[in-house]
Amino acid sequence: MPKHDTPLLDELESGPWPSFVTDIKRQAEQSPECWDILGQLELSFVDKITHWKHGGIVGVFGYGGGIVGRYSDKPKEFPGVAHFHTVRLNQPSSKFYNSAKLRAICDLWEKYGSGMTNMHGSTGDLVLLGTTTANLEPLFYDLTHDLNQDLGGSGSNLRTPACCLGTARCEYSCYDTASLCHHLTMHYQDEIHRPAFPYKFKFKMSGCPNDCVASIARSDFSVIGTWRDDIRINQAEVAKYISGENKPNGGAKTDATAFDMEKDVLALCPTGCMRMKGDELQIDNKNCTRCMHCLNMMPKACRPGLVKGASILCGAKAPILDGAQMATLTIPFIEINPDNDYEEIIEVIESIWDWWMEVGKNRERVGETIQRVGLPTFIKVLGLDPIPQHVKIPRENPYVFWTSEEVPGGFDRDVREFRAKHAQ
Amino acid sequence: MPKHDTPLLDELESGPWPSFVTDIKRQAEQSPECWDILGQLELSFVDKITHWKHGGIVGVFGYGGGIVGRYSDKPKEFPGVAHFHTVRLNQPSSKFYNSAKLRAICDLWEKYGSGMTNMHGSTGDLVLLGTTTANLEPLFYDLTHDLNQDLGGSGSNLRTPACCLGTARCEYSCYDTASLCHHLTMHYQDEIHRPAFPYKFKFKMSGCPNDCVASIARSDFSVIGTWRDDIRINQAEVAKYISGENKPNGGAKTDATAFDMEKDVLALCPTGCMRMKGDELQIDNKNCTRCMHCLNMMPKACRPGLVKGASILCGAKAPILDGAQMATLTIPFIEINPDNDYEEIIEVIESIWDWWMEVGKNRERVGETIQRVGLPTFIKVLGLDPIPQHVKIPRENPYVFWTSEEVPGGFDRDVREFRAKHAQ
Amino acid sequence: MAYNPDKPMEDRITDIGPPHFEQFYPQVIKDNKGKWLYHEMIQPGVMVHVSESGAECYTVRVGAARLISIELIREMCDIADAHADGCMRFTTRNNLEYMLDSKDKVQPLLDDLASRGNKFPVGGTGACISNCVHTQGWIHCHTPATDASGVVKACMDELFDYFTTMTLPAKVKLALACCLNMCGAVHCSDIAILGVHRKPPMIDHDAISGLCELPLAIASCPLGAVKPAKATNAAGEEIKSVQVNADRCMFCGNCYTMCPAMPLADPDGDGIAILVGGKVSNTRSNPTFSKMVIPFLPNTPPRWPETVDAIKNIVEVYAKDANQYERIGEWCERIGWEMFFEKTGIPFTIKSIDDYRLAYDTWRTTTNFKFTSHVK
Amino acid sequence: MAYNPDKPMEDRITDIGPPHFEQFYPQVIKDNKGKWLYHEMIQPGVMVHVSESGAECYTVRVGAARLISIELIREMCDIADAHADGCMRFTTRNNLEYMLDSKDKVQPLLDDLASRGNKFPVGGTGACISNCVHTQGWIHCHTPATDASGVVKACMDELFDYFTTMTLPAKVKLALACCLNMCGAVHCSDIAILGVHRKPPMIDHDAISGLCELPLAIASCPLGAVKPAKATNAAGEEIKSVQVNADRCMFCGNCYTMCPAMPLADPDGDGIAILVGGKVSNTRSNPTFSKMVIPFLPNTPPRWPETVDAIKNIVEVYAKDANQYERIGEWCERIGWEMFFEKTGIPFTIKSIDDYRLAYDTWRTTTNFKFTSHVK
Ligand code: SRM
Ligand code: SRM
Ligand code: SRM
Ligand code: SRM
Ligand code: SF4
Ligand code: SF4
Ligand code: SF4
Ligand code: SF4
Ligand code: SF4
Ligand code: SF4
Ligand code: SF4
Ligand code: SF4
Repeated sequence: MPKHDTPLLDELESGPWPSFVTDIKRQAEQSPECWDILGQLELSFVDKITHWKHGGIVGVFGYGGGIVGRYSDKPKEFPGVAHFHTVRLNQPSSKFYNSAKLRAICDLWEKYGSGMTNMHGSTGDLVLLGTTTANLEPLFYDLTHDLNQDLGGSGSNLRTPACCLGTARCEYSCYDTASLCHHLTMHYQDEIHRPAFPYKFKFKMSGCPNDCVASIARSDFSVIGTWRDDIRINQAEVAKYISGENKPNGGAKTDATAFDMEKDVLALCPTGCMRMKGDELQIDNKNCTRCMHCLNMMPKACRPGLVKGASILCGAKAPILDGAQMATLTIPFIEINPDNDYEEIIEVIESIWDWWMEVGKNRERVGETIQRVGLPTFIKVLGLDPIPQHVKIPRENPYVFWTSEEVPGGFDRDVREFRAKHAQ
Repeated sequence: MPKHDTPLLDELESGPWPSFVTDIKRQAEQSPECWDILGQLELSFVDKITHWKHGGIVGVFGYGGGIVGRYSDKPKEFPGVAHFHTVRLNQPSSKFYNSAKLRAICDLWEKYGSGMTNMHGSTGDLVLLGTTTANLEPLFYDLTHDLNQDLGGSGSNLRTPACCLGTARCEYSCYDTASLCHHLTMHYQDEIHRPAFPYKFKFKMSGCPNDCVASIARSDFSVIGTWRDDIRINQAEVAKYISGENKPNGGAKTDATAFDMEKDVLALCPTGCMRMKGDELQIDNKNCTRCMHCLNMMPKACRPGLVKGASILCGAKAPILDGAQMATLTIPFIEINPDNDYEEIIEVIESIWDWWMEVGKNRERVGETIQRVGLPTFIKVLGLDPIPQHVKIPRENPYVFWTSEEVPGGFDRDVREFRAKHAQ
Repeated sequence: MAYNPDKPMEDRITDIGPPHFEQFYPQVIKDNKGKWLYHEMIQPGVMVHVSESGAECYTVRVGAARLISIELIREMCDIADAHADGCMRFTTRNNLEYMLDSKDKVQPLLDDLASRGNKFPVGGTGACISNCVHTQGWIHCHTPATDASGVVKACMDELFDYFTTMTLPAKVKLALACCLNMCGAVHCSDIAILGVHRKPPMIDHDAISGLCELPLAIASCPLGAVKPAKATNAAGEEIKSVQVNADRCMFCGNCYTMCPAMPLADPDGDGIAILVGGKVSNTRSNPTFSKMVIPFLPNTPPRWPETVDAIKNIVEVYAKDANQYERIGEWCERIGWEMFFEKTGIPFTIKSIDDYRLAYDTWRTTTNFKFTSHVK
Repeated sequence: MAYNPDKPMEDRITDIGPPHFEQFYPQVIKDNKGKWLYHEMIQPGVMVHVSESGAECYTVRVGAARLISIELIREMCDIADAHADGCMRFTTRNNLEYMLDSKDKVQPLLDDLASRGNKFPVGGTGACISNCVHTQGWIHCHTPATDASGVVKACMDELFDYFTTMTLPAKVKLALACCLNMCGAVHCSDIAILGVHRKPPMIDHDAISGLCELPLAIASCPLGAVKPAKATNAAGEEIKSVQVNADRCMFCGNCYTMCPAMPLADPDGDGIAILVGGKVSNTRSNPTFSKMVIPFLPNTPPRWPETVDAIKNIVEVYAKDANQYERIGEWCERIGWEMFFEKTGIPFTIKSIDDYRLAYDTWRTTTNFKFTSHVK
């Protein structure tokens, strides 16, 4: 039976959307500390303020991440959450599970924690919400021995990589995001568990420019699938879209008006590189930016090309401190090659890290470092050729840096020689 | 006969474009110092560098502007240009002249100067190029007494205002640019002649958004004509454009392909607010941004509305120092009213000046000041309501300033009270 | 064999990483990975992917609160065992997905889910409002300016019909972050709910000495509002501390992140800002950040009516006015932001005018604007 | 009565401003001001404006060097007297315009102009390259990095046919500024020719003491490259002076503007940068700045062949590739800047990547790009 009155929270038990309050109450029958979760949360609802103390550093031996320490600022009133640390379990790529695995995790968490979770955290981890410092080592022991899995990242280290479904269940995917994600996660276990960076660093992989894992907005290193040859068009299916036999946009809009090739596709193609010649759909592929719109509108008729790979974009982050940054296109096209263990990708990652660990300031995301030193420097650091694809537009200001070597005669001049020719 | 050999310059006497070299030589027959202009310029062509010293402060008594001092760094070789000051004559609005006036100016300049001019300077002045310090006062005397006209601006003052043709010879003009330009020039003679500003300040007036005097790019205070009711459409003329009887774009393109209403007009309307209903041209005026395209394409068929006025934009400037700035829309619509001596405009100008003269740093253009203090502050200073028209987009960062008054309870809080509720 | 506190290092296992994903693939996924030809939505929340092999994978998407109990997860497992060979996955928006290898299995699963009250709503596909990405809020974090789960529950209850239907012009991505750290990465959402502080940090001179490295606290402020200062603590000792220039503070909370003795949360100061028009996909238009259209709404638990109404209004106006397949941001760009404010009736405030870095790029430097009621 | 040096203030007249424009209006302008209905180009350089009253004003536009002699002005006056009731005007691009009240007067004027050699080319209207706005250069200024009149003459000779015809996709506005001060306001031109320095200033320790206020010189540098320093002058005295950190200098010349003892002009260092795609009009698209596509071309008097060729190439590719009524900048935006470099064959260099303030906004933050030869 409830330990605290929660009139405000109780109001969140009604309504069609699943109620976390009802759920916590249900869990409380098993894990009494949940009553204190509700109690403290109710207090926050009354006070309109959090009742958690500023995080404390806790963890498991030898790891610098994976646990987020948390203590109540009302431990007496809510002893069940006096300690309420978070445990981040590194999720399987694309978050596939089976019931056996999830049940094992549930049992583990029933034994050592509050029984409450986040499925999943924003970075991608399976988040176990609320345990004590004393429970951390035993939990970790069972986790690694019995469930044989591991913690995810937190702190100034490589954060748990995440990816979209990719080829597993998506026709658009230009590479196997899950395999790359898993490989990098395994390859960089040390970087995930032991902070050695100026600040956090995040990998995210999407199989195509739809970017279903939002990598371009929130990863320091974003790998987005693309192709460099021609979109594969199935003209027979094109005809079926026109005839109305095929549902536009994969039927994603039940009230869509009858498919109108001109209005719904051609006019919305950002480059205007599509046209109908009679009833043949033609795409001027060299002017296509692979924005996905036509593929999205006509999944049966348009497919990515066959020469597949990915674009690498760097430096996305949230606003703290200089304002949010979108990831910047760094390598327009790179092969994704499992056969050589993704050598090309690894190479890029490590040249970025080597440089960033050297020049990055404390708590400076790589995107901020790039902003500070300038994109040209970053491009040089990576040994890339500067190309127009790196920018939306060429510079508008005339403030170009030149080196002494670049200028005939160099920088050193004798002002007196100059004065000899030019009276002051 | 030539005083110096000018083999390099001589090469610029050929070719279809009028040759300033030939012209200077012609003038030299009358004004021998012109030989030294050629001589020194030839030397610059050889040396690939200017031979003018850093400007010196010269002027006429009581004025802080209108003259730009200039001295040769090779006075012995080129005594004729040892002094070579510029005199800026304030041009008549829209640069209309008659032969009597120009001849008088020519005579004046034959008497006191090199005989070379710039018709006109980039700001708009009639520029007399090259005279001596000794000549300045006599020239000014004759200028004011005999030609009864005056100098223009230079230095940290109001610069010579300039305008497009306006209603004088343009069907698009939404107000009489020349009259406003002349009025402000007369009204602010003191500000033009006596530097009292942190830096230069420029007025430019265009009669419509085509902005033929490039005011939005290069004036601190830009007045651009516009209208707020509906575009006047002459359907009969529309039909003639469609039939090909009327030349598209006023015949500005001799090889234009046959007029295509859809392609040449509707599709290029940035707001997509135009459509043909049968053979009637319809404009959804509330979605029109008055970009001028349809008027430009069909001058006979589309005219500005009848409720005319202007937009005021502030702060344009060249790149030095923080990069170029385009003028920012400050007052979307203001009446242009000669009957009350443009009271509304004057009021805006002076509230800008009062503020800028107080907070502007030395050599800080008003646009730079606005950047430094922020657009919101500038809007408040002018007592304007902030409106979405002031921005392209609302802020993307979450960094909002609030004042203690705006927040219930204000900023002052007792941390110990806080701690009583929240254990450290 | 279990953990032995006396021998913590005994046969310790580390760096083994996550379980390999493949073992969790449903058979139909294993067999057809990389062979998918196309997909189609059968009904809201149900879609089929068809493989070159002709095989079909029916996905049923179920909304979840994200903050869920192991009891609920166990129930999810029961359902998986009963209908989906024990397999399931979670989406990047925290929805649950069951994948079935034949159409016949769909209806029984739907019936089962429906039979379990409001725990397993089916939807979140296509032109809908899918699950609201969110963060911790008062349930676990130390810096929130609002709650997460509570606000999200209130919003999703009100927007529920948009979750279970596919009739919006396009996808609408909702996200909440309870402070400016933006863990929800809300900065590129169609509609972002952002917890914001509005009072400068207090300085706890009694605690600061042990707790904070003053130089870090001072350096943490992007606007240099934190300065060194002497102060007297409860014990009456004069100590090295800091002071905050309130006029320069824009309440980002970074100083508190670095220094626990500088709390800024406040019942009246804190609340919610609404940002709109962001997108992540490269589809048609480039990814864009969300723009702040409502700088502040109060924290009004348990159901945050002001926030819910504001969002509902935006969604409804968008649904009525936008072209089909047009995201909210694309709609705003097309009609112009002045029209967004006009049509939604949201009052435009000076707080929506950028005055941070790069601000100049957001000013309107053209005569091209529309006459709305804002222009007097 | 003339100026009396002994009594400089005697009946001094000041602040009378410019002559009133109206007195110079041709009659047809006086009569029809504000009544104009429409205009039409009759032929390149000749247009008619038609008034509500039915009156017509025929304008003949004549190219001019801008740097012109009073002898030439007098000749312009003769022509005005002979054909245009003595009236004329100058355009904002420094062309001369005669306005006639009847069509019959056009041909005689054209014949007269043609009879005077290459002094009075008719053109500069419509879809053409009109006169090149420019500045002083070596003819009068102290800070130029290139000449003005010479470069312009070389370019206009080569582009002359575009001045006398109207067959470009749209107007192409050419401008030259001989240094970064950009007096020509070239920063929003379709094609901008910009004089650029590439060597840091020298410090003339022999002259600096009298000449410069050191604090102003130091403050003048936007990048803080100018620092106080001690130095020894020719007289062997140790003086307060400045030094320049060459690595931080981007050659803007602002320090020289403030301090004559810091010259930076240099025969090999100076030259020309080409910027393209700017526009001022609000027509269709918003006003935009020009973008730097060629960071440097050498000063090669008297005819600057590298510069002339570069411009001609851009114009020709644009003329072939752009849609009609599309300005250069609109064309670049539509095809994408990578395509601009591809089609023009201009090598893309790292100098075209912004690394000044607000630079981030110019980076490509999307996967939307075109595969050109640049992508290996
Ligand atoms: C748990 C989680 C939110 C959630 O409910 O899902 C989270 C929670 C916290 N984040 Fe976060 N972040 C979480 C994903 C993110 C994301 C989204 C992402 O990773 O895709 C972002 C935005 C993307 C990015 O990295 O820029 C994010 C941007 C931040 C920031 C700002 C970093 C920046 O450079 O802008 C901070 C501040 C900091 O690092 O001190 C932060 C800090 C924090 C801290 C540690 C609070 C703090 O100030 O130290 C939070 C601990 C809360 C708690 O007590 O549980 N968190 N954080 C997410 C991690 C779960 C997981 O591992 O899956
Ligand atoms: C004569 C003229 C160029 C021309 O050949 O037409 C000119 C010439 C000079 N300008 Fe200018 N500017 C001239 C129009 C402009 C314009 C265009 C305009 O006014 O529309 C601009 C760009 C618009 C603007 O104001 O931003 C312009 C932006 C500058 C700047 C940069 C100012 C800035 O805030 O960015 C400087 C540097 C300075 O003020 O120290 C400058 C400085 C100069 C100086 C005084 C050189 C100096 O460093 O002190 C030049 C004297 C040259 C000489 O010896 O004759 N000049 N100057 C133009 C004035 C003639 C006239 O009165 O009609
Ligand atoms: C399951 C999931 C990937 C995953 O690994 O979990 C997924 C799956 C699909 N996405 Fe997505 N997207 C998923 C998150 C996203 C995200 C990220 C996010 O929501 O935070 C984005 C970027 C959001 C943005 O742009 O702001 C995203 C942008 C898209 C788009 C681009 C839509 C647009 O027009 O901008 C498409 C194409 C479309 O819908 O036409 C797409 C299309 C699809 C397709 C149709 C791909 C396919 O052929 O299977 C999948 C079903 C679509 C649907 O549910 O309507 N997916 N999709 C994610 C489901 C989240 C959820 O539970 O609601
Ligand atoms: C005479 C002049 C105004 C003056 O007071 O001197 C003028 C006169 C006209 N302009 Fe202009 N413009 C004049 C400089 C400008 C400028 C400023 C400049 O060139 O530095 C601009 C802005 C430049 C820019 O956008 O970068 C300018 C942008 C326009 C436009 C917009 C073109 C566009 O599509 O962007 C139009 C409309 C059109 O041409 O269709 C226009 C239209 C016109 C019309 C047709 C207006 C009319 O109905 O009479 C006039 C004849 C056009 C022609 O010559 O082709 N005028 N026009 C200027 C002639 C300069 C010259 O000698 O070449
Ligand atoms: S990002 Fe592309 S590949 Fe990945 S799930 Fe989304 S649509 Fe499929
Ligand atoms: S992918 Fe995008 S750019 Fe390419 S053809 Fe399709 S719609 Fe056009
Ligand atoms: S700006 Fe407008 S009104 Fe002025 S001349 Fe140009 S087109 Fe005519
Ligand atoms: S003026 Fe511009 S926006 Fe308005 S209708 Fe004409 S083309 Fe469209
Ligand atoms: S957004 Fe802020 S308050 Fe919410 S979880 Fe992240 S850090 Fe904590
Ligand atoms: S909240 Fe942010 S702006 Fe305010 S003092 Fe702290 S760090 Fe500075
Ligand atoms: S652009 Fe520079 S060099 Fe040319 S006139 Fe202006 S200030 Fe002098
Ligand atoms: S030229 Fe410009 S950047 Fe270089 S030192 Fe002088 S002021 Fe600084």
